[in-house]
Amino acid sequence: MPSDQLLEVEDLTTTFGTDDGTLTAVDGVDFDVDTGETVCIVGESGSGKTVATESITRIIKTPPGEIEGTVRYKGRDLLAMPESELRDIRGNEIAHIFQNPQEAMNHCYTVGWQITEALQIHQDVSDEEARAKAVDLMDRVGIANASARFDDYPHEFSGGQKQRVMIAMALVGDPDLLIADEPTTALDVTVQAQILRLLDELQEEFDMGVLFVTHDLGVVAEIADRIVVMYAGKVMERGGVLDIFDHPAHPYTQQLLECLPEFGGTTVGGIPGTLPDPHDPPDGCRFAPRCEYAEGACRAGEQPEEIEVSPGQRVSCVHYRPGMDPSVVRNDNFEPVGGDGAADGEGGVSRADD
Amino acid sequence: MGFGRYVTARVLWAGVVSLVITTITFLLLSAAPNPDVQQATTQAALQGGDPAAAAERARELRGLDEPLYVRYFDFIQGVYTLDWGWSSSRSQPVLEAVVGALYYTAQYSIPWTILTVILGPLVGVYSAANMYSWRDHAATGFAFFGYAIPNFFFGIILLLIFGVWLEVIPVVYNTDVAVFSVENVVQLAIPVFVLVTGSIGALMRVSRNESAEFQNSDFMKTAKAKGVSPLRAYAYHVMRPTLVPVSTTLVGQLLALFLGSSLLVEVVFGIPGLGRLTFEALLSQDTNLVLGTTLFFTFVAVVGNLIEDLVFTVLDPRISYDDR
Amino acid sequence: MATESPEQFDQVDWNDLSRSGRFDLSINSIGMLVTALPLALLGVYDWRFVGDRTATFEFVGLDRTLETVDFLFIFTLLLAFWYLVLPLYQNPRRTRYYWKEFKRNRPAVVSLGWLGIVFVGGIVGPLVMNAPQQELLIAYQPPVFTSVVDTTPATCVGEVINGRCHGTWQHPLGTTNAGRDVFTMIVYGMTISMQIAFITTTIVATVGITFGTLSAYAGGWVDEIMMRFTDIILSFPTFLMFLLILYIYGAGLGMFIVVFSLFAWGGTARYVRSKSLSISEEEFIKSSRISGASTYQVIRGHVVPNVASSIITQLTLLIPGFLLYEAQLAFLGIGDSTVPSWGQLIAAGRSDLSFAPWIVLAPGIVLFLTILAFNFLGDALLDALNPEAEAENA
Amino acid sequence: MSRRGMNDSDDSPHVGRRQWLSALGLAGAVTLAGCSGDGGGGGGGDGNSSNGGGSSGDLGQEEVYATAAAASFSTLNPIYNSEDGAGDAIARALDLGYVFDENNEYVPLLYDMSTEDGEVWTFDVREGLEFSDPYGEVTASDFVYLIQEIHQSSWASSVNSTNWTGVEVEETGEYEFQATLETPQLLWPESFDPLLYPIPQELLEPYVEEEDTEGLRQDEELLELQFSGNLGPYVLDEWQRDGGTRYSRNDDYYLRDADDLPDAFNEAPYFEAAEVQVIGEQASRLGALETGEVDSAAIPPNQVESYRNNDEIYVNRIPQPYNEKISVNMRDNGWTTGPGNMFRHVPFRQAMAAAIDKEGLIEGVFRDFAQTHFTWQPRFSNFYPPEEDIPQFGVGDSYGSEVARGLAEDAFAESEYDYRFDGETMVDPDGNQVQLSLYHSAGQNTEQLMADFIAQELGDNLGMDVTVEAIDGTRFNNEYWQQTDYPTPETNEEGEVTNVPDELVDTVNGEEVEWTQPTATNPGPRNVTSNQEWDMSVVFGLNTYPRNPLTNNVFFEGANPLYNPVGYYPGFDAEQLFQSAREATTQEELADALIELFANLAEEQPYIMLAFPDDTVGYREGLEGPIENFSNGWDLAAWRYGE
Repeated sequence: MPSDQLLEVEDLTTTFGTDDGTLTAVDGVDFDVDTGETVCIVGESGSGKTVATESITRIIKTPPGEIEGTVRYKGRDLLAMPESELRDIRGNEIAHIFQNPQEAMNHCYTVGWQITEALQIHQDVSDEEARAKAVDLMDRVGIANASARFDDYPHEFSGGQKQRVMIAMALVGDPDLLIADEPTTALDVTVQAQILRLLDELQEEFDMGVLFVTHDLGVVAEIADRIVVMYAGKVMERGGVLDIFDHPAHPYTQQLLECLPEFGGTTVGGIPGTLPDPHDPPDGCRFAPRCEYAEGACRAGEQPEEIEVSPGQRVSCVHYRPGMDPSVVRNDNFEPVGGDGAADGEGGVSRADD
Repeated sequence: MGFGRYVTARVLWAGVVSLVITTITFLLLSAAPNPDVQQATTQAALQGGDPAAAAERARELRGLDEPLYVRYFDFIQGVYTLDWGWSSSRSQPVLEAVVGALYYTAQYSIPWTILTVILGPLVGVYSAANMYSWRDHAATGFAFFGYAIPNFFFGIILLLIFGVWLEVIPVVYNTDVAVFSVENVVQLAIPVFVLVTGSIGALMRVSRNESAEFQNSDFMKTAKAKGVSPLRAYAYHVMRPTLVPVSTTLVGQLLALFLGSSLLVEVVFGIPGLGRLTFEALLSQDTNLVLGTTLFFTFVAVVGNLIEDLVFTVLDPRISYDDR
Repeated sequence: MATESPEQFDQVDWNDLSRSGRFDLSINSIGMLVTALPLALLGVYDWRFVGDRTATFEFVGLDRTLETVDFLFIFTLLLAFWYLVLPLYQNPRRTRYYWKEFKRNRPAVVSLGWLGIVFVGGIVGPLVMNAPQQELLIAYQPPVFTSVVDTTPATCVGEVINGRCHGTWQHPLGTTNAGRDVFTMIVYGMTISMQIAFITTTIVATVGITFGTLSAYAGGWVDEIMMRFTDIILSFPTFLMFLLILYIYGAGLGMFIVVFSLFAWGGTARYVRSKSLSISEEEFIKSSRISGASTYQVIRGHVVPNVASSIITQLTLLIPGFLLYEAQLAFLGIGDSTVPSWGQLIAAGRSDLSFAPWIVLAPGIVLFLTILAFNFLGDALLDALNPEAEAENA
Repeated sequence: MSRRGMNDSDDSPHVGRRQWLSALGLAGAVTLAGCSGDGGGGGGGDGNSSNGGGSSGDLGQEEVYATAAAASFSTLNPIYNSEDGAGDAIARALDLGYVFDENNEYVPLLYDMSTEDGEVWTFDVREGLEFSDPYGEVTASDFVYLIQEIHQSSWASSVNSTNWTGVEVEETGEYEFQATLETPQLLWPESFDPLLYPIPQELLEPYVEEEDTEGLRQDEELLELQFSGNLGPYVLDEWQRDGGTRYSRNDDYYLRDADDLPDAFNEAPYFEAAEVQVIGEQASRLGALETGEVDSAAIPPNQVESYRNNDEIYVNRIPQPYNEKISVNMRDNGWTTGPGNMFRHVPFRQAMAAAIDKEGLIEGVFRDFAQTHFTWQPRFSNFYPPEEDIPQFGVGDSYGSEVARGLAEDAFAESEYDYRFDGETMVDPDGNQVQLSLYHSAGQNTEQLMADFIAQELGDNLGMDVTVEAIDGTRFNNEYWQQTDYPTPETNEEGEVTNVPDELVDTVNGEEVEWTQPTATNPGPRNVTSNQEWDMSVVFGLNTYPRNPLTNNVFFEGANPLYNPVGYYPGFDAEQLFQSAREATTQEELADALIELFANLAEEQPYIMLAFPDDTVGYREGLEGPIENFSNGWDLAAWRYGE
């Protein structure tokens, strides 16, 4: 991979020491994010997405967590960096937005205090400047009467407003990379859309790279440039958003898409089965126990190597190995619904977006 | 309701509570026979006088012949005008006795309170930050030890060891030494230590458990993601919310100890403070002094609870004044 | 981890009760009634027909007098058996689950063991051991394995070697200034401690739960008044007031228990009220109301089980306070001297501390350990019965 | 009235000899807590601990004479003090009229007393006694004023008031006054009745005019002894309510110039300063003694042995007239176990006395530091009856189950109720075991030990079931021991009794006796009772007044003396014996009457008499002055450290 990427993650492995042994949450994951680009990490809850993103700036508590691999941000390895140096990057160059705005703010301080905190830690600004900038940002993220609300406490804001505040808090340091971890999950649908739109606008405005974590493919469809599909700590598939929505290669991705009502939603109950025990992952493909196409080869060895199935789209599935018949997987059960809602899909390559 | 109105309401309510408790005390005591009258009667009988008349005179002298409600109003008026009467067991005005005793009580209570307030949450948060390390276990062990060992028992054991066997602290509390002198520090060290161990345990536990919750909270993650240093994170993001539940425990703990165990500690160490004053007033049936000290402790309890409420409200912005 | 909600545990047995309605009683209630009835009869018999100082069981030849406190104690033991122990037996699966959770906390297991010893010692001890007798000639015997200058004991039971009197197994923890065996007195003190623990707990729980739920369900100004009353109770300087009562009217152990527990339920009531308020908002209560359940049944079936676990924890942590107060009063020399409590023993040995420290140390350490055990137990129950707290600590 | 103990709670004052009747009068206030703790009511620091190694200012170890008191003082007002401890504190700064030396000889301090016939007593006030400015010299008029306007007034309720009832006082010269008694008393000084503090007349006048009791009680000059002039060895500098008192040497002390006293007084006092430290905990007092913080303290008997081995401390054993006894309630609210109060039968009381092993008690509880108590006098008294004249219950042949049961059987025979022994057990007419309660003061270890011992002995030897109960002394006094709400006889304007209600009349030994002067401690015949019923008590010990045993008339002169809470009706003619003692004109006659009295009391056991505990006091090695005698401390001002 070229080293001029904004963020490059290579072979990221995060484990936790627990009473019941070592738990591997993220197991050798690679991905990268470029400036101005939105990369989505998709997967079920518990698939290691959040841990992966939080490992980037080492927000994960270590111990019990242990992070290995390489995370290069603008060419510098974050994982090898001393904590103090990393602190200058956190909140300043790389900002985070978390899933639950309710809990992510300290209830004891005013939102203004919390927004300016990052600024005052990283930059030598006076109280007035900080306040002015924060009020500007609050205004920008859509909080009415921002200068008055600067001194309000989090509990005086609604959920959507809190997330806006969180965004303001993230942006206050003019970050180059924004890591948004399910920022809309806890919000209701209309607010979700507003927040997504806001993020979209802001990305352009601030020219940031955005790493977006979600389990909601609907959201992905709206904002993603590229997608990384994770399952049980491993990457199953990656590629451009169009490629993956048009022709998902991995059975897991297919099943995820099937859950979307826009795609016909046949498996309403979700994917049958549960995630494997992270203490003791199965041999072979992590998804094999739940995969309807699994065969002997799927259940042996390591997770299959990634295989390029189309330009930029790579999949980790034995069925795409040379000599295997990918059509077993790429069967016609999958019938993505087109933008107009018509179900034609021979070969299933219609566009969901654009 | 604004903060001002809330405070006013709380203060008024505190006044009501103190009045109720004062009234109960008054009723309890007025139901008991008055030792002064009994004494006068006996005296008169021995002198060959008329005991009934003597009793009548004694009652008159003390205003006991008046109807209960008149006495009650006089009493309440006395309470609030600080006219608390004459202590017959000490031959001095009650207020003077209380203030005098307070002087000694304050000498150990102030360092004790300060140490508890500072050390309790600090050690608790530290313990939580190093959860399950040997430091945490040591702190937890200490907390449980201090919490469980009866203060008076601990006191006499320490007095035995350091006073009698090792002779490093004086066995007899010396009231003559200056407040800020090495001697005073030496003689107060053990009582303060005993009280601190007693009060700090609960605080440490609460601080530890509460801050454990907060240090794993999402907002701590937010803070970390903002690039906040661990020290600052603990100081601002963990300590502050921890102080909310801790403040409740703190006032409760200090009050409970102040109203209960400090009496024992004063008895054990011979400190002529409020606890011993009360106890001796009870022993010698010095009605006025009993009332006076009870009033004082009631006042402390009520004010303590008031402070607890107010501090709680101030510390936790989520509490709205209307709810309480 | 806590995949089974502990609340279910409580719910099941309480639901059994509430479902069965008021007249169709569960086996627990029947058992309670059947056992409490003879006790009540015996109480009435003792009160009405037996002379003040005649032993209650004289009619069967037993020379043992039951005091009011004893009756209360037995009653609370019955309560505990039918509503705490029996349900555990009736639901072995849940019990096993609880035990598994609980077992993880080692100090708590040790604590439970210690409290078990105190409990059994308190119940059985006085039945199998003679009350300690004053024997002035063997005063101040040192504990076994220790020795004192032989001028300390009046006469030495053990060996005198080099002018030092050595302890013997006859008096493993030595004897008091009255020549009473310290070990026996500690065993007798266990009864008192257990009586205090059980009776106060029952009173606090009963008053607190009743008051809290009533307040929550009455609402409005009744609620307001009740909660203000609770405020007063909470700021009441109980220890001081008890001293006052003691001095004016005199008081024994029974009075102690009553006064202290009647001023200790404030916290419980507040907690129950807030919990009931939040529960009453929950759907299942609404639905059970719609389906015609009475307020009583709602409280009985939903509120009580939901607060039960927290209350058990709270009560466990209250008990050491009571034990401590008793000891403090005894230490001040104004406790109930007719009961052989640990505090009384500490008080008795106080002035001899410098030359016969075991008289104070032995009961003091036992008291300390018991308070410690209750604290550990409370802490463990907090974890075991509250999955959230458990999750936090994991 | 004293109960001495070896634990720290015996801090309460016991009454010194000086003020015997005040003690009586205030039995409430004094015996209340019922104990005394310290050692002795002698004239000084005896019972308390004395401290040569004090800590006053820059003064050296041996320049401060300090004693430790077990309890703080209620008042230092000499008119109202009834506590022994405070009496000691006052005595540092203010001498009383006279003392008795180690030979029981009268030693005049402020005044000498003389009489021809025991009826008219002449007081010669020493010249050169000075109050502080502005009160001038102490003259006879000061004493006469004090007696007439304070002690004999109806309003002041001074503690000494009873001492002067019926005494006519007249000023006969500047330094001389006379007192005329109603009945002659040869041993009047020995009764301590005529003991006075010097108080300036001018100080008292405003209060007398206003009849202002409270004002007098609270007067600061009295409370702080500001008028003491040259009247005491030290001058009171400060009274810290909890810490005690502090004095500095009085260079003008009048006894330095007295030529009728031992030479030792010429330089007295020998210390630059004095202190009375209040140290509540006994363990702390002993600790202070051990660590040298103080160097004298009362030592509990069970520790005397260990202190005897200490080179820096010597232990004195001082016999005392304060007794340990069981009070048995012969009133209607006593003997709660059944009908027919057995305590009223002499043989039954004898049985109880015989059932208790006095020597065992003394050995076990008092570690041999006590004397057996058979009659109402200690053995060192001049009026102690010959041994062969009195029964000695509870020792030798007169101790044991058999003797006790025999006596009890006699009592059962006297009783109209069918009490009997059922095997080992004493049972009531219904066949239930006799069950009684025995009260002792809460927190008093010695008393508790004694009570347990008694309960055990009565159980073993008489088959009674005795429950030992602790009670607060004050509460016991108010609710059990005394009755302040009693019937009173009608009086006319002159105060003469015109009609005695029936409740106050009872037949005693076939004669009708009227309680014309009921008191709280003898509120009437046996049907007049205290509020709470009780059987037996060891809460209060009493003084036996060995110097002037006539004083014991308050206990035993008939059925209606001042102090008879237990409702004892003498079975012999006690009034006559007291009368002949009073009328005695020679020591022989006096002794004869008293010895007969005490022989009778030994027989009757009005209280079940047990023991006279000794005071055991540890002093710092080198202190000269302490003696092993009841008079210990009379010359306290002359105590000093030898070279």
